[in-house]
Amino acid sequence: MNHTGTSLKENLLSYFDDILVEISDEHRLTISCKKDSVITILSSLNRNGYNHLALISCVDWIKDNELELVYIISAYTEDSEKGKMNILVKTKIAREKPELLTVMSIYENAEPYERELHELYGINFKGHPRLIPLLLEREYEIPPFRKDFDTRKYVQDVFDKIPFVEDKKGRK
Amino acid sequence: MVMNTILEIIIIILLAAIIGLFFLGLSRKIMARIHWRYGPPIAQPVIDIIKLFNQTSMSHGKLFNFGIIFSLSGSVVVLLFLPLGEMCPLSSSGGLLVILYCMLIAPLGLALSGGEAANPITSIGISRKFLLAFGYELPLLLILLTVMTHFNTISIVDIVNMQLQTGWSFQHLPLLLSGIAYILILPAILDLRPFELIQAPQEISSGPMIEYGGKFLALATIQHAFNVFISLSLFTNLFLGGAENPGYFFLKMLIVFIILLFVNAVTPRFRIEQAIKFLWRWPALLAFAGLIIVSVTG
Amino acid sequence: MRELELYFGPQHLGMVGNFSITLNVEGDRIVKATANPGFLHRGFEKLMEQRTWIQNFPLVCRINVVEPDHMELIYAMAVEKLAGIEVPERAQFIRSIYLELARVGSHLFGLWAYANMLGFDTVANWAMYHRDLVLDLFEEITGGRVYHIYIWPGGVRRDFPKGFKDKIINTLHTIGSCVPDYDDTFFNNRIFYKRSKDIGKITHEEAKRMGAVGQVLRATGMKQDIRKIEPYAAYDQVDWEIPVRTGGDAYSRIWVVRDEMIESVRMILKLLDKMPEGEVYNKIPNPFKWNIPDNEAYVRCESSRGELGLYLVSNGENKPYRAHFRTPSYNHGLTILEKALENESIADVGNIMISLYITAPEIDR
Amino acid sequence: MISISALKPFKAVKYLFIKPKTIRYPFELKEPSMRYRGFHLNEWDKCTGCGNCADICPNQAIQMIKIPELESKSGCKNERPQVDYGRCCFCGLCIDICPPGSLKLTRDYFHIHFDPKTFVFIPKDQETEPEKYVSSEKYSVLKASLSHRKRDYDGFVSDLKYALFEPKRVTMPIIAPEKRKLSFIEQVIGYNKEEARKEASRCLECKLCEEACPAHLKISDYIQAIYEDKPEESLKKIYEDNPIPSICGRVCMAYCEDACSLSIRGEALSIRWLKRYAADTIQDFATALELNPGTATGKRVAVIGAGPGGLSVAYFLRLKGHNVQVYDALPGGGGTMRTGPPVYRLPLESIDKDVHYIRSLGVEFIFNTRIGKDVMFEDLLKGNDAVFIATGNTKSRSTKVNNYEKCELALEFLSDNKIGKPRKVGKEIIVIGGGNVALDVAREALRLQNIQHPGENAAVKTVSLEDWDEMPATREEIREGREEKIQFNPAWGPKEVILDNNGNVKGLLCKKVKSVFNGEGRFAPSFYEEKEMFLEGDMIIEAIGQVPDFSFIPDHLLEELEFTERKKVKVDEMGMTSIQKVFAGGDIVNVNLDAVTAIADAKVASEGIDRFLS
Amino acid sequence: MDRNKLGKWLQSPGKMGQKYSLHALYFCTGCGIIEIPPTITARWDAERFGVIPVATPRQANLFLITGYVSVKTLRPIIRSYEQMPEPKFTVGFGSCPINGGMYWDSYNTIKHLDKYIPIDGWIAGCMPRPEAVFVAVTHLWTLIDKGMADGYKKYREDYHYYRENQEKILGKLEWPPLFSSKKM
Repeated sequence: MNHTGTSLKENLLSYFDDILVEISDEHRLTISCKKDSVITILSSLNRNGYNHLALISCVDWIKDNELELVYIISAYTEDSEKGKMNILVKTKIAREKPELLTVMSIYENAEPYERELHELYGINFKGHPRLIPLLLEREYEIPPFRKDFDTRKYVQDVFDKIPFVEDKKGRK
Repeated sequence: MVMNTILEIIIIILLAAIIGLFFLGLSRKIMARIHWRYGPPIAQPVIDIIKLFNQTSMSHGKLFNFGIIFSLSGSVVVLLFLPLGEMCPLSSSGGLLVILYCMLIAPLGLALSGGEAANPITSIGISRKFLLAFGYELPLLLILLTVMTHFNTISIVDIVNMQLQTGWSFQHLPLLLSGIAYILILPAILDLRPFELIQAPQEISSGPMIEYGGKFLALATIQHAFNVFISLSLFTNLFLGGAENPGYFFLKMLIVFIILLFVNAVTPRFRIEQAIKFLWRWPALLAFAGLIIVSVTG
Repeated sequence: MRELELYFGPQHLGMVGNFSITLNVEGDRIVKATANPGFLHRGFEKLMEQRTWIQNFPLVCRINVVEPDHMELIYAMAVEKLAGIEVPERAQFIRSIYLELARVGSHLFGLWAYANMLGFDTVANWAMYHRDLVLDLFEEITGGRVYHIYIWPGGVRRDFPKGFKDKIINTLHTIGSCVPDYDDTFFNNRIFYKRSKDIGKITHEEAKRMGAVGQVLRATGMKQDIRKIEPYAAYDQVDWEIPVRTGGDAYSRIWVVRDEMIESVRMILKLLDKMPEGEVYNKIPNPFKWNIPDNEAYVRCESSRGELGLYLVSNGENKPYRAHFRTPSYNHGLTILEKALENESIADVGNIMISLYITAPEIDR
Repeated sequence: MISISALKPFKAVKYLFIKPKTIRYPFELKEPSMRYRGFHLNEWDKCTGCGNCADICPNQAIQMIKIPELESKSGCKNERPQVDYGRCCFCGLCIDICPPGSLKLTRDYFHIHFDPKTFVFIPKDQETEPEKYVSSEKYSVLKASLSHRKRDYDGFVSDLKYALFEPKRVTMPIIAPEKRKLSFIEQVIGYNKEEARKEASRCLECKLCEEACPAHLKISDYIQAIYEDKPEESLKKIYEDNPIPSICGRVCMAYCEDACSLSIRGEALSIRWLKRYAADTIQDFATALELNPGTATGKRVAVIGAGPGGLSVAYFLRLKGHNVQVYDALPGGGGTMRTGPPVYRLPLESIDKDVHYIRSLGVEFIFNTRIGKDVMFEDLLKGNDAVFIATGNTKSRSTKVNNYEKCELALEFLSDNKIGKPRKVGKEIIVIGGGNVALDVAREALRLQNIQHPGENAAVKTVSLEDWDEMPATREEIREGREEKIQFNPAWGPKEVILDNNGNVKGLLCKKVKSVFNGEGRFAPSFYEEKEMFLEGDMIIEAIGQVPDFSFIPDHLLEELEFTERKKVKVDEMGMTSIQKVFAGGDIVNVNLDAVTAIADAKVASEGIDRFLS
Repeated sequence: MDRNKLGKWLQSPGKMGQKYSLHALYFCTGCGIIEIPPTITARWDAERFGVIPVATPRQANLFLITGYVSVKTLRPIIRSYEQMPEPKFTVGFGSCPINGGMYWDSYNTIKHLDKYIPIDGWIAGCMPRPEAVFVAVTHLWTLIDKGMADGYKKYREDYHYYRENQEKILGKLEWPPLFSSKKM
């Protein structure tokens, strides 16, 4: 196992006690934490030089009734060992009225990601300056990326119901 | 006599339209060749115009219609003051000053009609057009002043005639400077790159033309063709000695135009403030130098 | 002066991709720019959850039409990682060559877009012509002009046809012989220089803060390239350089693109020399019975626009449970663009946007 | 490199004088590449209608459409793919999954039309639709569309090396011929778990096999269960239609494998061996299957013959709650399976395993009891609510050539070797016949030779009317026989058995076969009488076919029994013969003469009996 | 190609003008857009046939819908289509606007474009090659000659049906109806 990863793991574990750190092969470090400690962990990582937020993703674990947020962090560095590290910070929140603090204060480029997740998963990011629609125009009852949104059924109900103009003419 | 003049007027308008459209077609062809392609047939602008006249066109109000007519008639008037070989229907009256004055009508008309369309992009286009006109009018004025001072006349017919005796104006240093200055501002007048700022499809979606369609666009195209003809023939008349016959005259215009196309092919667009900076620096400086030399030696 | 609201796009000749920016302008100056994406949103990641692992292959490449190849690669890499599939050595070389060709094609497309934006039709035409030659090569290998669907887990879909090496070299020489023309006419053109210098300037610090990658980052002086950091395919088998500039403006970015293109061509020639013989494809499991064990993976590669990542989760079924693409244009087009446009002139909107190398489908997905 | 200049750009003007590089399309054509992924083409003769293309299409662009003109037969459905170019993305997944390789992409790609309905079409090939495919001289790009395409214009075609399926089967471990011919050890070792799962993973789930199987087993389901490592699940699926998996897993004729879409360009899925794997891995059927006899109905059914048909009927009826008695003359179950297939193919333990399970369900087996001798048929008829006859073909046929009485008969030979006392065999044995029974006899004789005359020169020769490609035995059997060095003499017919002075067999005189079948495809061999061949041998075994034995049925009832043209017992759709409450199945009814068809008959008959009884 | 036949020009200048001066408006609606630049630039050069891209719908008479149309794009498409002067022709590129294509189950793309605006021709392919675009242009010429490229007439005639469909997807449209409805 690589040195950067293990030392980072020790470092993290010495500061935070309610987190779970795993190092998988090929320089992927997974941190599972409570939703309240996300901000502190991220800012600590940022201070440690992991200053590139690559992605904020979300997984809908519908069976557990939870949404899992995944922050993927790496470093802007020319040091090859450190550059290889990708840190996945994970936290789970309830599916009903999901709320979380924005991380824009730490990573400025989180803005569009959080907007997107707000739109596609219905997560409310507290402190985000503009949670306005990003990609979609129509409004959906269930945010479309949640697992209980059935796109095939939606297509049948909406787009397939619209008649062809010729058919309509023929009918009238 | 009157009949004769009317005939001349008709001929010269037709000729200007044909030559102007030919130049537009030619420009597309030559540009295409430099792009490594074949390009459209030379008559493509004519085809376009035929099509445009067969389209429905959307008017945005009376001023919109009037503007384009106004602009077109402005160009027609200028045409009549320009000698084409021996022909010049209104040779007796006016002269360079009238031309200079009338040349302003065309952009004004477009501005009028564009303003009526009430599209924000049109207004950007028009403001660019005026700024650019502002940019090239100053050197143009200086150039014309130089020419007028040098030949001591404001009649363009006289200038052509004098050149026939003394040789092309290009042979005289002050006029050479003004000629170069004129060439430098010609792309701006003709809306060619690097001064193709008014239409700039990639920047402001055709600018003032954005709301033009159908016959309005056709008229605008014809106006543009007149514009090409006017600017080139003015240059030929002032600096290349005009010509006794239209054929020779046309050849001179062609050469100048092709040179302009080369510039058009190898340059990107300026930004508007860069364009004005350029116009007020080099052409204006040259023209001013020419004017000073003329006034000192003159 | 009156503040005007102006819509740039989606229908716009200077717009590459279906993208829209709302500009608040005062005269010619932009006060505030708001990117408005979503015109190409298809819900890709949702669609991927509905399709089996193999059925996703034709889908993923369509995320970014300008360079579908890196999308193929990253999905294949993620699936290989999750399912533990090995890739033969020759396939790794073929992948690298193919990806570098894709980079050349994509950069030529970018050059077209940039030249076209500046009204530089001549260079735009040339670049597009040369890109077409690259597409011909792709057609020869994969059977498709734009969507190749070539990189599969376990290798590539077909081997190179006979005599293909010479064809690649010929095409690259044809393009290479025109590099002086490009340089003279475009890159060293005085007006072009004036037009792009100090436009859309981003400092190194800003770039890092706003998640810049790829050319945008490299134009600010940082040597960062996933191909070097985490080498995949056969990038660790040959020597190559990361081109870097320090200006941080549109001019530097377009020069980085140019240098990268030339570096890619050099790399292809080196890779062709070293390419081993052998198999190119390890059979993947029967697509109808292909379940991938419960796992997750985050893989990255360097697309021609910067760091491309894929977060892929499997829950042991025959379909991905969640896929999320980290596309380089996302931050470039939403965060950086809005910042870079502030206080610029309207005439430079397209200029800046294209120099940031944004493609809309990548943002919308 | 950077050297900014205002004049250098003018160099570009030189291209004004250089010929443009444009392709003047459509006046100047450009051929797409050899691998281009254009429009579909489907070779109708090769296409099996398996529907894999429709299953793999990510866009549901392909639908399988029933073509009434086509005949649906084993291994070929009468369905063909229909492609919707309003959906297709030309990815070519359908090409790479197509098992017969009939689906191709051509280099055509023009279809421009104002009617979106024309974008849906059924791809055919130039043989089926010659008018739509024109030669390259007549082809015009401007007319090009789905109905004006170029001939011989294949683009992206299937390549086995890169196909999405695995054409090669997992090699079944088999004992080497040199070793196996020395004893009666079971030659096929059987898959272990990994091998079985790997083999099961090759299944494309097209279900052509299920249609080809006479008993319509749910093959793709039980193979899926094996793939998922749930052999119990798999066995349950098998037992829905087939109660003798241990037997069928070894000696089934495997019509399913002939129909398997993988078999067209590769090797068929080993469906039989996978069934065997399922049956063999599970030691205790009763706990795995959790089957119980149905609620008792109080009806009694007698089954004559404990072969595959009899066993199956007994099983199915027992599940429906009837009381079943099975009578058989042999000391154990299995019928022909018990006496026929040699031990190296079907050991007795496997038969007993299946029979034992059926017995555990409550079926009563009465062995060593011959109907007509120990129990009278009429008594059975009186004492039961229904009688099922599945006695099978128990008498061997003979060639009736000169001195035929000196020859041995196949069934007796096999039966004695398997459940009685092994025969003494000669050093040179001639087997007449080209069917599976003949090969069983030959290979068994070879083993006996190796046991009885170890180390000596011994040979087994076969003589068959049919030539190599017509021989009714399975390819596998022939291959294995040849591996064991059995000498084949195809296309020879027996003329006379030659005896030596002591009246012992000296050899067989053969004549060359002209043709086996007549113009109508009926069996009617003709010979070149003058072309003769003499085969030496000290033992001749005739294995040319078997006939049923109805001697147990009293004459007055036998007269009532109707037969078909091919001398089979005629049954109705319920499996009932012309005699009231007498049902029949198995070899006496069908022409296939194999276990799985007997099971199919039994299934029909059991449904029929059940309906008849209620 | 009958561009050089003077007789035809005199006979029906309108039709001939339409045919040989197709000014294309294209939206970057989908993937198909990637083949437009090659089509109009040096390799294939659509300008030989008078096909050039224009920047604004007012100047265009050929509308190229280059691929799938998302709900958000549909609005500007309708807007642009309505702004184009008549006669106008629309060509749909590739599978997606015909029957959904790749995105047949996406919640954000409309599947059948001809439910919302009339289409005069479809090009098969995903996406169509530049060659196919040229052949499509020649087909369009024939259609114009025969007077069959009459989508714009259909739109005029059945405007309220189209408008109804449009409003079902987009909600109330913010611009007034283009034509007053005749037979509602």
